[in-house]
Amino acid sequence: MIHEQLKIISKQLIAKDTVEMTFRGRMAQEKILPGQFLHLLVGEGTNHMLRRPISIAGVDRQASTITIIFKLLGEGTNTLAKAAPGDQLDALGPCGQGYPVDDLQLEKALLVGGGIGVPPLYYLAQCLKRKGVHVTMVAGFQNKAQVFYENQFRLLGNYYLATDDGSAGEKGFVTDIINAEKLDFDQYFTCGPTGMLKAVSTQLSNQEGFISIEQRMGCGIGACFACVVPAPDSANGYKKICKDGPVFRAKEVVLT
Amino acid sequence: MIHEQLKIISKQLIAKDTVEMTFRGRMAQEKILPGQFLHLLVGEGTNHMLRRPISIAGVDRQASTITIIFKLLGEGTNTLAKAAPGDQLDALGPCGQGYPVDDLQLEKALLVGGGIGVPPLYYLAQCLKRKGVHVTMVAGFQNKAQVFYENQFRLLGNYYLATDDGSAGEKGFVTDIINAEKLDFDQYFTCGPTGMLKAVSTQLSNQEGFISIEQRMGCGIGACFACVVPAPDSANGYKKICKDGPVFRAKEVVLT
Amino acid sequence: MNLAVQLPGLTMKNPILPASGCFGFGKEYAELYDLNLLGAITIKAATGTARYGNATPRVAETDAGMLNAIGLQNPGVNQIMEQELPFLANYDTPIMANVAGSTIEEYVEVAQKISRHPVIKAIELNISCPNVKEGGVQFGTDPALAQTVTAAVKEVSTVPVYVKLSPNVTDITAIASAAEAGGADGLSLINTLTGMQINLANRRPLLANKIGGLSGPAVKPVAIRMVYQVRQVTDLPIIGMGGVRTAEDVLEFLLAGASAVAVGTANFQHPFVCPEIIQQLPAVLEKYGFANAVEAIGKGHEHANTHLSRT
Amino acid sequence: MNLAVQLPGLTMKNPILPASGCFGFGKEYAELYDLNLLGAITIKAATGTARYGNATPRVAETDAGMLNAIGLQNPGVNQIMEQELPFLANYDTPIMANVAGSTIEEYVEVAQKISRHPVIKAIELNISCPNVKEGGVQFGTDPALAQTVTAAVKEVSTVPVYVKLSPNVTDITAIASAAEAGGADGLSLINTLTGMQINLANRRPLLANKIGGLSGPAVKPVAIRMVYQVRQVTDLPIIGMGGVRTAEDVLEFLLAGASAVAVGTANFQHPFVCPEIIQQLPAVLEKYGFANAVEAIGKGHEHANTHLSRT
Ligand SMILES: Cc1cc2nc3c(=O)[nH]c(=O)nc-3n(C[C@H](O)[C@H](O)[C@H](O)COP(=O)(O)OP(=O)(O)OC[C@H]3O[C@@H](n4cnc5c(N)ncnc54)[C@H](O)[C@@H]3O)c2cc1C
Ligand SMILES: Cc1cc2nc3c(=O)[nH]c(=O)nc-3n(C[C@H](O)[C@H](O)[C@H](O)COP(=O)(O)OP(=O)(O)OC[C@H]3O[C@@H](n4cnc5c(N)ncnc54)[C@H](O)[C@@H]3O)c2cc1C
Ligand SMILES: Cc1cc2nc3c(=O)[nH]c(=O)nc-3n(C[C@H](O)[C@H](O)[C@H](O)COP(=O)(O)O)c2cc1C
Ligand SMILES: Cc1cc2nc3c(=O)[nH]c(=O)nc-3n(C[C@H](O)[C@H](O)[C@H](O)COP(=O)(O)O)c2cc1C
Ligand code: FES
Ligand code: FES
Repeated sequence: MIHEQLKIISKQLIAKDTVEMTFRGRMAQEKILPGQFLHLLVGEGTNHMLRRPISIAGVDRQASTITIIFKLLGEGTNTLAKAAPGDQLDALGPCGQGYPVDDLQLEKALLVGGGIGVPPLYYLAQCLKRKGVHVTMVAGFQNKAQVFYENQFRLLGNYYLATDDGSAGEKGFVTDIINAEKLDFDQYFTCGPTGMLKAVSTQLSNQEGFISIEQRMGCGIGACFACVVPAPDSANGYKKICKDGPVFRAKEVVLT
Repeated sequence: MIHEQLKIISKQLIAKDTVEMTFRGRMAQEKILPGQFLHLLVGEGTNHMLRRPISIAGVDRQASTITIIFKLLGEGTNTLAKAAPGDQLDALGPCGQGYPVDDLQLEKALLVGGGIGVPPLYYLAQCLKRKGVHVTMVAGFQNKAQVFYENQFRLLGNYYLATDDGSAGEKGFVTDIINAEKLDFDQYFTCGPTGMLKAVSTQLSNQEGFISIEQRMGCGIGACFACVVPAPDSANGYKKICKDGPVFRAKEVVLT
Repeated sequence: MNLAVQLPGLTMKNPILPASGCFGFGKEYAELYDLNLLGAITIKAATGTARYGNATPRVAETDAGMLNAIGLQNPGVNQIMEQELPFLANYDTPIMANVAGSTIEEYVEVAQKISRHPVIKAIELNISCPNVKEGGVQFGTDPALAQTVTAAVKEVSTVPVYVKLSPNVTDITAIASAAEAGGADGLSLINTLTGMQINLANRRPLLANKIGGLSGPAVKPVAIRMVYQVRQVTDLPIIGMGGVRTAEDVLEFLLAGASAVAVGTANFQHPFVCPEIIQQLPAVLEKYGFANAVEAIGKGHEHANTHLSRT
Repeated sequence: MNLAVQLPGLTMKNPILPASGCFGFGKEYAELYDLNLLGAITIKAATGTARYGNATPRVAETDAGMLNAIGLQNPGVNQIMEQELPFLANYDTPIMANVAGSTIEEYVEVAQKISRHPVIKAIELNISCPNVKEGGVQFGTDPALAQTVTAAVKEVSTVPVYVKLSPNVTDITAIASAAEAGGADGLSLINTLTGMQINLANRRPLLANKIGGLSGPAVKPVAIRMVYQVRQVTDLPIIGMGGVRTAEDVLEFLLAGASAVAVGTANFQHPFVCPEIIQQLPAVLEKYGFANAVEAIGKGHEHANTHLSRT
């Protein structure tokens, strides 16, 4: 993990309230696993005492760029979105533990993402594909206006889309698609709202899988104990999401 | 007094840490007396809960512009200075009571300004000159680097300059110049740090004069009682600087 | 959307009122907008005789807040009644008089007089001003005294009495309960937290009074906590305040248990903040699922256990 | 410039130390910079046995501050001594152990054990954690209890004891004096102010624990006021904290009477804030006319009357 002023080189709205931002910086030369995140300083002065964690959605080592995708939710993300190409953002990263792509032994991967849980899975899909793994992506969004990266995912493997209101893809949840399509895979990888993570990991409880969890963070580096999650089989009984996660083996932690 | 988003049309550094900023807005069409001030919102969000009072240093009704000059002192003025032409500043103004130019009966005026007390006197000098009054300006600054508007004042009348270190004009204080030059005038008008106001009004205690006072302000409109100054002969025993001032007859208030 | 709320003495078109000391006696803001837009108005503290208040500087800016040490400057109750209140009779917005004093007798005198003025619809008993040596803060930190002064004022007041609580106490609920025992018709909280800023250049406290009262968004979490805690120990209506500057902040106070919400410091940053909040409140209430203002009051407690950590 | 300050047990190269709970046991920040740069380090609270702490969410952002309700999560004193302290032995920076408990016995047990570890140079007795039902906050709000627990810990500790005071009290000087009477070697203030944030969307307090501790720049004026007041009633050295994020803030605390200054929340905003402050401190001290750090301590009192308004 390093601390760097990342220079914004592009910014665009890719779906309703959804911003894709690309930075240039030497951080792109670090070893970065999908699922790892940036911990971003917001604004100036004392308005925002806490950084914002945003997953890394893409890395281009050659161009030395890192891409993130974030949803405009509150004051922090709205302030981030005001920064323009040429501006610098103060970032800590890559933070936490990502999906252990190098160590994985598998042929077919199922990726299940909901909303702002989709971005890290795009970088994961790229890494898996590079490894020769066959990727199936199931993406869930609230509605059509929220959908992003459909084409990008389709280039990497199978792609299924669900929206809550049926305005794009199937009407329903990602779990409905997994059910209906009887998807075949060795391991699954999921990221999204806690409700979805619970549903997916329950549905797939017989399979090996990884989940990525969100929690409100203080330090983002493991020092403040803000972001713990119960991990009954671990030495201490808990894991820190910012440092030991956000990616965990599905059975390692207890979603609350 | 009105509330307006004033559009910045120019900004320049005119001396060390001293910014001249010109706005366009309909406020310029209001009746504005020299000595009145703008109460300016600083920054966004909750970083600055208090506005900053800055004197009006010039008005051009035809061009519909208002000019201010301010010194970079702390966070507020530094944030103000970051705004660029095209940006808008949230202003209340014109606030308070200025020098009663219209009602004055005089032929020769002595203006005595120190540091950031100089700007309102420039607008005053213009108004007086327009009225046919002969203007003598005595300006005091810390040192040469701080001096501004020397040429502008010279175009309006006599001009004397003092600096604390003698790096421009005479070495010493404005009171030394008043002493040495035996300046002849009907009324005096002074604005600057409290120490200077005290020295000048003591030195000229036999003459009629007006002073303009600074004080830390809350509301800037007379509602919060933050900015009172004792005025023993008044009905309540005090005046509010933001509303009854900042300009007072020299003998009306007690400088503390 | 119906924003009206009804509190003892105060029939309010909407739950928004300026906080005492931040709005003078209304005249200055009346030049900016129509005071009839407001739900109510709290006027500056009145004492028995005129007070000059503290030396200047009296205010300082802090991160997301400010300090003030005005020191209860006011022209005294008689002059307020003669010179300031007649102007407010031009509006149909209910006026709440903030009453301060150094002794029980002074509180009683002021309350007795001012409550009889026809524009005054309620009294806010200020037992919490931190900025004067004898300004009543001891009444706000000692439950027994709080009860005594409340009872004494209740006895003479012809209008409902809201007791304004100081946050500078170990247990806010004890003072709230004492005020209730004294017969308060409502509670008003919070007044300012005591704080200080030191001027690095001259090495002394920046305020002439040294200590001042901290207000503004910085204190909002403390205010929300206290309104929430007080809501759990009494059914008295609460006027909540501390750091409000948006319609969202107002909703947060309503959820915490306030029936009306006062706006202080934010008036200085944005002089039109009260009418702007009133304008935005319907959309915010609707966004979060409320059909009117009354519905939101106390709704932050429905998921709560009754047991709270003692703090 | 000489930044060194000398406090009981703590020989500090400079007056800056991270505040307890904001720096873990040092390991994470050690990956970012050399801990030898720091004047001292306060480690996370230790209790008798491991505690899991509160449910999540445990933090929330507020204007110029944050709320936390970690709830004293820690692996227990034995494991801290075995697993965490050896790493800190690699540095020549003095370590202060923050000691918490639910009972006097627990405080005594933890202090007795941890004070005997060679890296521990002082104890910070945490009688002020607002975030646990039985976390010792009653010891921090009742002067008699404060004195008792201080005396009990002093009896067993082999290193100097700093008592960490809660700001959630009516009279901070009473608790400070009680700690002094109990034999404290120094005082540490302030801990967090209790506060709450309500989540508008789900209508419940955002923190799982409902109430949390407010920290960050928002509380600095309260902290400065308390350090200043406590400085006037005792000669014990004070470790000041609350909202520090710049070298100017550090000077403000020194002027108020602190001999060393702790930095908490600001570490989250700027992980390098401590070494950056240390780097900037000489220029700031010089700008305001000081030749070293010690000279500035308490200098905000020289112009002050001795009489302060009671608050
Ligand atoms: C490991 C991790 C990876 C993430 N990756 C992404 C991503 O790739 N794209 C994306 O859009 N969002 C992502 N999020 C969520 C993102 O951090 C929040 O949406 C964002 O912090 C909201 O900030 P705000 O100021 O706009 O909202 P506000 O609600 O105003 O924020 C207030 C506070 O709550 C915190 N907060 C609010 N929502 C969340 C949340 N869901 N998770 C953690 N903290 C929260 C904020 O950080 C801030 O401290 C991620 C979260 C985590 C923990
Ligand atoms: C009526 C009036 C007219 C003024 N006209 C001018 C002018 O034309 N040009 C100019 O450069 N300055 C002028 N000032 C002073 C100017 O307001 C301050 O320099 C400015 O507010 C400093 O803000 P800051 O945030 O940079 O400094 P900081 O010291 O960080 O400000 C902190 C707080 O103190 C207040 N403050 C600090 N110094 C002063 C001061 N001298 N007077 C009032 N409040 C102060 C600020 O408004 C703010 O609330 C005037 C002041 C008054 C009262
Ligand atoms: C300048 C100023 C003057 C105040 N004067 C009074 C007063 O006279 N009586 C009173 O009860 N409260 C007074 N207060 C406290 C406010 O009414 C309010 O309780 C407090 O400021 C918190 O609200 P806020 O954060 O919205 O300002 C004053 C506050 C300020 C900032
Ligand atoms: C996340 C967090 C955890 C904390 N944990 C502790 C703790 O374990 N023990 C303690 O005495 N204080 C604890 N504190 C309080 C800090 O040490 C400090 O007193 C307070 O935060 C004020 O300083 P600041 O404004 O610089 O953060 C904690 C504060 C925060 C923000
Ligand atoms: S955010 Fe601080 S430990 Fe995870
Ligand atoms: S600043 Fe409020 S009365 Fe003058």
